[in-house]
Amino acid sequence: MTLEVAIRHRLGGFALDATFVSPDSLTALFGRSGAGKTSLINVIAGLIRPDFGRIVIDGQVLVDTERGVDVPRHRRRIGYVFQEGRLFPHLSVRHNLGYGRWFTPVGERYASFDAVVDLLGIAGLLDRRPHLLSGGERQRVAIGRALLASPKLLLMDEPLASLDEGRKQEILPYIERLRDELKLPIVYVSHAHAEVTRLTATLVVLSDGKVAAVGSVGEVMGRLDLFPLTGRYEAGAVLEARVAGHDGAFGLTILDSAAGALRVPKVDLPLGTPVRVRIRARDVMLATKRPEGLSALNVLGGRIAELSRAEGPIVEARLDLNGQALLARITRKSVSDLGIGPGSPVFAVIKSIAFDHRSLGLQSASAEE
Amino acid sequence: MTLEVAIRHRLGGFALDATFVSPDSLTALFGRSGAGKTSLINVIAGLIRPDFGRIVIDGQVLVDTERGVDVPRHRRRIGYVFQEGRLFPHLSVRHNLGYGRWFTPVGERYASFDAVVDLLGIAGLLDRRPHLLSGGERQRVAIGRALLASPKLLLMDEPLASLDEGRKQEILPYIERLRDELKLPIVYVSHAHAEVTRLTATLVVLSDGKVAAVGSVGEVMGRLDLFPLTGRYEAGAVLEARVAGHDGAFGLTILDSAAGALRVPKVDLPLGTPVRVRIRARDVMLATKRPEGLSALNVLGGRIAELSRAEGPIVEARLDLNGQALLARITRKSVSDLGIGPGSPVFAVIKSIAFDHRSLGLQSASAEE
Amino acid sequence: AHAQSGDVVIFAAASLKTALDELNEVRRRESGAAARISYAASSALARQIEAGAPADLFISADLDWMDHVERRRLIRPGSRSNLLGNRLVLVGPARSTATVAIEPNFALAERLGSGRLAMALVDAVPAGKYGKAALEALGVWPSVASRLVQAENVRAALVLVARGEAPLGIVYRSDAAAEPQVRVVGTFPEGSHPPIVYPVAATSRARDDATSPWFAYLRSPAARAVFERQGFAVLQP
Amino acid sequence: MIDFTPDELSAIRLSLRVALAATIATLPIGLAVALLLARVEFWGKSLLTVLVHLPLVLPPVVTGYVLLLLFGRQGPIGAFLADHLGIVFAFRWTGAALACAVMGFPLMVRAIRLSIEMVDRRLETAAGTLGAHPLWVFATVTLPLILPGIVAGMILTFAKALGEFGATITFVSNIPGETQTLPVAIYTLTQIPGGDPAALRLTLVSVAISVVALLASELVARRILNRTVAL
Amino acid sequence: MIDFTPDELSAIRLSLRVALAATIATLPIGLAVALLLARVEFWGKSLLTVLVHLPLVLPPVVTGYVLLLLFGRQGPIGAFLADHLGIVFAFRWTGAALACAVMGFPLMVRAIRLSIEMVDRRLETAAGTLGAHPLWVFATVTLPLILPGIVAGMILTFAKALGEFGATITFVSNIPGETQTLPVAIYTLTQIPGGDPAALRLTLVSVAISVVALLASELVARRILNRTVAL
Ligand SMILES: Nc1ncnc2c1ncn2[C@@H]1O[C@H](COP(=O)(O)OP(=O)(O)OP(=O)(O)O)[C@@H](O)[C@H]1O
Ligand SMILES: Nc1ncnc2c1ncn2[C@@H]1O[C@H](COP(=O)(O)OP(=O)(O)OP(=O)(O)O)[C@@H](O)[C@H]1O
Ligand SMILES: [Mg+2]
Ligand SMILES: [Mg+2]
Repeated sequence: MTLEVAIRHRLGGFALDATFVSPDSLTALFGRSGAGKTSLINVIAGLIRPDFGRIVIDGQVLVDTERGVDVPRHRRRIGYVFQEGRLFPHLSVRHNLGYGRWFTPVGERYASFDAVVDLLGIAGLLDRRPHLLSGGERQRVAIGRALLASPKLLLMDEPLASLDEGRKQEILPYIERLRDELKLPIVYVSHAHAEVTRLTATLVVLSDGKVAAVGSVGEVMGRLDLFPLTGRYEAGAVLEARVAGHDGAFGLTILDSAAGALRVPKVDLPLGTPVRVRIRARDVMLATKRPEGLSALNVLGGRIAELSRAEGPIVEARLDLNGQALLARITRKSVSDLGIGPGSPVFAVIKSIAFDHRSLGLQSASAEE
Repeated sequence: MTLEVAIRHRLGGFALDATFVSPDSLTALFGRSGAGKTSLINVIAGLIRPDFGRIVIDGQVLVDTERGVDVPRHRRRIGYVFQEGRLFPHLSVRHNLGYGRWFTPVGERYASFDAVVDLLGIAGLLDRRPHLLSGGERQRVAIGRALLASPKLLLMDEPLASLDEGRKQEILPYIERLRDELKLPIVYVSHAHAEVTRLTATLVVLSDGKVAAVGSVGEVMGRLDLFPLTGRYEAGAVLEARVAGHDGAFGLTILDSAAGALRVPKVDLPLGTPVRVRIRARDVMLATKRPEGLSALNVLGGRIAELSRAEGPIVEARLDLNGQALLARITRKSVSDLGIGPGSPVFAVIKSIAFDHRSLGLQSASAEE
Repeated sequence: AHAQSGDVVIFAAASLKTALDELNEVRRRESGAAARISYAASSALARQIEAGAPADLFISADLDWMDHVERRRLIRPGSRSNLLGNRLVLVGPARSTATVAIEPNFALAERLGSGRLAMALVDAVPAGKYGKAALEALGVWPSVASRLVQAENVRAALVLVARGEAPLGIVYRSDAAAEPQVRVVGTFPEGSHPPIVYPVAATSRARDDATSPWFAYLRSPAARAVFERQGFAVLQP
Repeated sequence: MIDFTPDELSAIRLSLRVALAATIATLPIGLAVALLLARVEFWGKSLLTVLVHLPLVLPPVVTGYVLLLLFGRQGPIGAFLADHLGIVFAFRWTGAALACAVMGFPLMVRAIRLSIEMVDRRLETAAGTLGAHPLWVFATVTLPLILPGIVAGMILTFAKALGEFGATITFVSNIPGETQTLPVAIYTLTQIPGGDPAALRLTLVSVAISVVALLASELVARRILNRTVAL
Repeated sequence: MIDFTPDELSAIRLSLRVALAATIATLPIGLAVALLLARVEFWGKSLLTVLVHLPLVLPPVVTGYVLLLLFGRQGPIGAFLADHLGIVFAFRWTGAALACAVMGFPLMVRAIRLSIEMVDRRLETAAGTLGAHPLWVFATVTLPLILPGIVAGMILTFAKALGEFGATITFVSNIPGETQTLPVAIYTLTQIPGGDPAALRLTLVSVAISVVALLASELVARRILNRTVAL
């Protein structure tokens, strides 16, 4: 499951020049408005033929300008959720949803109409024309239309942008399932840290048409130099862990990591399953001695590896917990009050509550790799 | 500064039946996809004439079906940021932006072209046609167009939905300034808790065309019964406080509240300015004794008023801190480990870092009320 | 169904419609062998014959177009003859009572006043050509040449007079006779213009047995009566 | 009920047949040419544009004459079609239909082209990504979206065919039952003294037919447009 | 360079003037009627639709005859206009322009109406919210968006006017220098044996004019459409 992109293309005054390899099934494109995310997706979809370069998905060459390969878009078997919907105005919602089905060989239809309609909560809209839908309804139908084409490649351009939290939490697991169970290559554009964090294996940060960074969410989001592009708010680190046990009484799951044991709200995975846990810097407190009588369940010992030099009230601390990196964001006053600096032994204090569904990037063992 | 809405309207199978009064300059509409937010805004804008009812803004009657009042939309002086952009395809960005200006009396033009263009970062796009813009660029131009009409009423339907964090953080303060300095009535639709929390004075929750709740963000978001509509993740409480001092050395501001002193990242407000501080339940830890050697700067003493009865691993605790309510979200295991229950004296531990720009609903004294 | 063999097709100038329709109807009743008659401008018909039209008989409104097809050997040699003659008249509105003596240098321009003289196209349509020749011969052409309205055909010229748009018009006697809203105020001397002749001929593709009954019929006394009632003169072959 | 003479009846029937045939026959070609002009850049595009508009620019008599020269029995195309395909236009109702089709062609092409140019092409690319071959995209997206233009083009061509006589009479003459359509019959009636009442009768018939056609087309158009009304 | 006779030159000049006048005069009325038909529901709408299409449905001779009856010196409208406003159509080039305008009217209205119906009305409401009075909305949003339709309507009317002769000659006859437009001159020539070469000359002139007009309109249309190309 790899996506290889190496293209150059000019659009008026804008130059797209992107080269990266994403080894994972899901690749998230991140970047500020106008960075070139949609343009890049359009190239993958075959809407733009790049001036130069190649795109290979899982060994299948979609475009190779040198060898003159250019698979026509209707043969790429993509499900493209456009940034602006693009529902067919002359078709009912039902027929919009069913459009891609016509062109999918019966044996390759993995998406079930009823299941998708149910998932998206659009059963009541099937006989309406798109122009009578609300913004979010339209977006859901657009997602459904792309899914029901049973694509071999899913391109999603801010698919959840105008949906409420509830809807997002219903749809995200489905996308995860496509990724994990069907190993569907997915390219996902989003501005929402929470979504990217949750979904992504590989994050590609675009800036002004160029690739500013490629890597796992943890790596990229944790890079202090990328804050202008990724945003400081959601910075954090990723811990590799394994399911070590379940605490049925309190509904908790215990994870084992190099840094120590973590208690998180229960996840339904068999013992031994590897998981990635993203811990936001803002959710980590530091203590100079092991705190007592505190509701935070997770206390991990280690030392400070690095403190960011900051002018403002806030400082990022990179911790070394038994070789595992963790980011903590604290005030400069706390650094001074606690008298800590690089090398100081500290305890990282993390509430279990911080590990909600948003930060647990769960992956079944088979998807892991 | 009040917005009075009392309307009934049918749209096909959908019935909008909304009655509420918002005493604040900014009213946020919140609700799941298809709840009727856009429809309601359309009624306010004069795009839909309601079957029955009235809409009054600041004493000015826009619609009153009983008295036959229906101010034509071009005389309502609104700036409507549509959910779907609606830029004029035949005009350059510059002329799109300038469109509303033509119709604004010179003396009433408060929005400066250069300032708005700068704010939105669209200076490089002025001579392009809308169809050559990226999704986010289009959205920014749409915001600019609405602002540059120097409206007397701003309607924003998910205006920041497809913008990156950076852009949002640039634009939100401007909207706040319009609200505070010009006392511009604003109706703001958003699915993002962060935005709503930050901006709003009055939150109106719509559900299936009806008003499910009206009140301050703190009240409404804290209501456990509204979790299905508002989402549990962002639940929290609002503290009324006053700027008590500034700690220049560490870049902190000290706020005084009934519950005690709070240290938050510096805010540029004069001493004595009343502010609202929203504290998310998930950012509050509980301790049975005052913690020491911990990076969290804010420790407030009080007692547990109520614990939610929950099946899952998570429990919400309502605290009474000197009469001031605060919500804390902790694991059931912590409740058991700490041996606390209703009436137990506890310390609420809050990182200063938790009070970022998102949770400080700052309001200058004059806007307060 | 297209023209079957045995079914005679006549191409005739449009102005003959009333008379020929009547004759055809009589013939259909009597012998059951009605012709199919296509009425159009002589020019169009001549060109169509040139292009192989399934016409058996051609009755042209002037000699020029008959000459045109004859030169191209499209009519059966010896079948051509002059069938009908007509007269040129000056018409005015029905309510006018005056008559005009049409003679050399007669005061046509004065009679028009500020109005115009309605004629068929003087260069293209036979009635117009004859009219122009007559006016030239009578010496009044220069005084009215700039005062003409040239209609597409005689009927249209007649309508202009009938509607009062033009005070006077030059048309065929056969047309004037059937229009109650106009009155003949004068008749042009026969010598003032080339003889008005409607020639008839069989096309070279026509079969003799199909056309000869029609030649005979067109020359029959019954036909003569019909033609004369319409204001035509029947010419001797 | 008005009593029609057999000739009138045959003219009415013929005119309907000719107008329908002209409209239906023009549609696919008009559609193709409109697509070509709206979507494809090619050498000689201006020439094609001019060619398409010629029947409008030329006096109908000239158009009819050109048709006669080309599609007559002796004409190059007419002879070829007659010899090889057995299709004869000369002095047949098919010729009348051809004349009407040619005269209506610019109207058909323009209307369709106009609506093709207003189609949101992003919908077509969307259909493409969903696996639809360009031909399918055309059939399932473009075609439905340009229906208003197609309806307009058809009604214009039909109306034109109901009124066309200059090219018709010049090309295929005025043979009752074969090429004498309503307008040709009307024209002939205006050529004879006393023909006006009969001409008026037929004119009213013509108008009545067009009323029916127009109302039907309006109904269709309304149904199509219903789907795009928005605030 | 071809040498034209004075008569030919005057026919060319006249035809240009008539076609331009017809096109320009039809535009505002055509626009208004198209708007009415596309946007307003009113009693008698079907009647208006039929009326608009009549010049297409009726043989041109009939249209010309009706014009003569109405706008002739003796006609009710013609007499009124002549007496009260001093506007005379009968036997004037203005009458030729009127005939061409009437004949081109259905084409103009259809083209504009088609594009009005395809306008995204949400853009108009957006302009309304920004303070634009409906008339301004029309001028600044609707009008620019329907420009392709207007251009198409104008070019169709212009082309039609270049070719129209049936209604023209019936209404205002054929007065050299006054009402003898190119098609009338061409028609006249086709009626004379041996007139073909001269007719061909004038036909080519007609075609040349239309080529220039078409190319110009294509340029304009291309500029307009450029702004809506998207992926
Ligand atoms: N004309 C109509 N006929 C039938 N249903 C309609 C019509 N217009 C709107 N609706 C329905 O009314 C509901 C409210 O629509 P509205 O656009 O106000 O939702 P919304 O709250 O803005 O949602 P979103 O967040 O998805 O934009 C939707 O379910 C929509 O399908
Ligand atoms: N044809 C064009 N001519 C000029 N500039 C163009 C053209 N097409 C795109 N651009 C510019 O290229 C840049 C990238 O556009 P793109 O749509 O890929 O951005 P994006 O990353 O998807 O942004 P957003 O998050 O706002 O949707 C934008 O600045 C856009 O204005
Ligand atoms: Mg984009
Ligand atoms: Mg909405």
